[in-house]
Amino acid sequence: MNFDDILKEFEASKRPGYNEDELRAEDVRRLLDAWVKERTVPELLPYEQELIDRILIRIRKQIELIELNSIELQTHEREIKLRLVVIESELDRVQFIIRSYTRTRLQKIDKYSLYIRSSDKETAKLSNNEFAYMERHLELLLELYNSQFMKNLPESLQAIDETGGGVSMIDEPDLDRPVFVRATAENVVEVDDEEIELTKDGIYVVRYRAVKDLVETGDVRVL
Amino acid sequence: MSSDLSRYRTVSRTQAGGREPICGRSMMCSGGRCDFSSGTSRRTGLVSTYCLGDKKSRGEQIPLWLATLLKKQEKCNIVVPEWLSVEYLRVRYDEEIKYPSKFSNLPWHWLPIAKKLLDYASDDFIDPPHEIRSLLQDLREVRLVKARKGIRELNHVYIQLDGLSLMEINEMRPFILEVMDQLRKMNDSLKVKAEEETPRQAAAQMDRDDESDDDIYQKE
Amino acid sequence: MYGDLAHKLALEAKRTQSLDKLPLYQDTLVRAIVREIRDLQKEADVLTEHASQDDDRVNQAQLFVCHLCMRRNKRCLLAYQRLRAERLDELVWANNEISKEQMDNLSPQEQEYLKKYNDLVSEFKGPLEKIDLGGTLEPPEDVFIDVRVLKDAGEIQTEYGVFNLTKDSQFFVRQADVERLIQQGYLKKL
Amino acid sequence: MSYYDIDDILADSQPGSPIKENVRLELPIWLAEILAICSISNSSDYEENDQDRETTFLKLLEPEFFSPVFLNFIKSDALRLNLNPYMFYYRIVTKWSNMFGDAELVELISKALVDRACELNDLSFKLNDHFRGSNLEFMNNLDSYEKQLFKNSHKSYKNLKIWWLKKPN
Repeated sequence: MNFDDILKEFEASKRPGYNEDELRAEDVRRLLDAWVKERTVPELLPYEQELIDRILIRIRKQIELIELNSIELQTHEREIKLRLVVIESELDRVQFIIRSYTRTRLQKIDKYSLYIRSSDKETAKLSNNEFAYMERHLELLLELYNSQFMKNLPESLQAIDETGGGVSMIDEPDLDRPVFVRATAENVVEVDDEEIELTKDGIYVVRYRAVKDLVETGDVRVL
Repeated sequence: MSSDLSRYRTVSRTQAGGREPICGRSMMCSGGRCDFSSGTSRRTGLVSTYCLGDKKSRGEQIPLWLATLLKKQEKCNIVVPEWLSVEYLRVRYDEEIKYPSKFSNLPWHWLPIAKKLLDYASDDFIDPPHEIRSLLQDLREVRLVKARKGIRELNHVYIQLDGLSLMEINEMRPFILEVMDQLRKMNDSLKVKAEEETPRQAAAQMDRDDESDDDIYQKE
Repeated sequence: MYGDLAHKLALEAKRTQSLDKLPLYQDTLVRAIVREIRDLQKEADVLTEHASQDDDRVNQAQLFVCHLCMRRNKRCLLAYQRLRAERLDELVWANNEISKEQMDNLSPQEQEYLKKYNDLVSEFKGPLEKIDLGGTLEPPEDVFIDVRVLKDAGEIQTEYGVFNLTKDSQFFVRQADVERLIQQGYLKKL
Repeated sequence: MSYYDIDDILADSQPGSPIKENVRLELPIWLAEILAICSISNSSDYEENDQDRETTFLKLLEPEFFSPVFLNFIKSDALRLNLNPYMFYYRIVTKWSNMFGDAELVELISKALVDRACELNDLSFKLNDHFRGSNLEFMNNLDSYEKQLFKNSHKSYKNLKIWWLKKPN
């Protein structure tokens, strides 16, 4: 099998039309977007289930394709490898983004688990896999605390989710943390009784809470 | 070593060092135009799809990462964007000097695009690459001075930094966010006082110690 | 004074933050703090019993201080243990072999936790195996690189075939496949 | 602010200076804080406007670093202020203000913070100048937040410089 054969076979395997191509490119753009947002905002955002599922299927296909073709490649000629190099490079990038996206979410889930599980709205942001992870991780932590010292404390001190009398034991995302944003439309937001006029393409540093809704509608993009 | 792909990967990729530091963010996609000098690369099925030119010298828009990859393999020439010319950059530099409190209008990703193209496609530049490089350096410096002057204006409400590009934002990001966060924390502490629960409620809460009920995580 | 031991534990936690390896688990200190809390609780119980007159402000103040000290101690214990648990989590994600020296610094309970968290992470990775979640969090560089062999390393098998790594030969290989060999000095990136 | 935040726990250990039944005592903030803002439960008998009655467990004295002398010094030369001994100065300001809502203090310290942060930014930009001469003195006068800020800012500038100058492989 030579390089041209691989190409032909490969092209034949995917020709459902332009729309499908557009969709794929659009999906990768959306993934980048979700990734940047998740890394930038203080709170956990809803898991992009369908998007990630679609991309995972494509990744699996690509990996199969590489496996299938690379077995034939015993020579070190670069010409032959080029296409696979391109495919692998892109794969590497997309895998990195999903990895970083997922790990960023896990960090937030670990930090805010008690807060997340206290509200249906927050819990709904998790994938099934993430939810199972959160519950089990919390269980393991409690087991550790208990076996290490907690079981020997007076009963009244054994809770780990008290919110009154001093610093709350439940960590919540700090929505007042500042973020960098770019406005894509004109809007007015209010911070501490001060009105801020957002002009199109203006770049601002402002507390997340003030622009949270606009980030959702897309009038403001976090950077 | 195992031939099982997924397992092999997990083992072999656990340790990776010496990557390009991109200040926490990386630029993952940005268009560059690309001419193919050889017909070997064609339509490539990727996780997303890019159509690579079949014919010689046909221009195609492809992402920068792909363009530099092909360029490294000597499979294409890159059409360097217009703004990467001595003339354009000189005008911008003059503007930076003329308006000390405004950033001139440069592409959102001007630094990494310029860097990638100078690194991997310097032979595709029309103007001498070293001249472009030094102009870029001048621009970068004059803008950095402005940005650093701007931080005098930091306060707890907001600041506006129109015209700053993403990489320049990344460079200042940790500093600006941390200072603003501290400022707003101090300022917000005034609000806490204003709306605080009355001291007696707090005291009452302390005394309720013994009845921490409805608590799923209380262990036997 | 009450709270001094807990302060010591907090300082130990602070020190831990700046160390690469987890230092020895402070078993004695943790136990002493637990004991202090129980003593405080006894004191509080006695004070509650004797709080017959409503207006006994001294009694009230003492009771209050007892509760505050207990809470403070608890916070320090939890913060210390949580910090260590987070570091254990990182060890699991780093997916490197954990040295015996490091293992010896953990309490038996922590070793148990480490094992179970490791299982949990494997479970979580399952559905996302194609992503290699334990992989690097640095943005990708070149996937393929040119390498020169510095010392004989025998045969390696990759998806791109078998490479016979004899001294001074050159290969165009996937970086991830040879990362270890580069670190070990067998190969040099060109 | 997080329950598990080690720095916050340590900041709470800094001494405050309360008086109790007219006796001066040094207590850590975590203890003094609540005692100072919590009233004693039977104090409800007192009239609301009966300001003279002592209704909290203790009263906090203004710590030395909020004294008029200290604040005047901040006003005149924030850059020469030595915050190093206070470890968590800005956190403590925040805690103090949480209790007593001192707007004037917050404004003054905010201004000082910006002045100092700008100086610190300059030094973090110049890659090798910060441990020389008067810079050294300034660097030694930072509190723990400022030190971290310097490190992060320095790292960011440095990373970008290295990236820009890095030769392609």
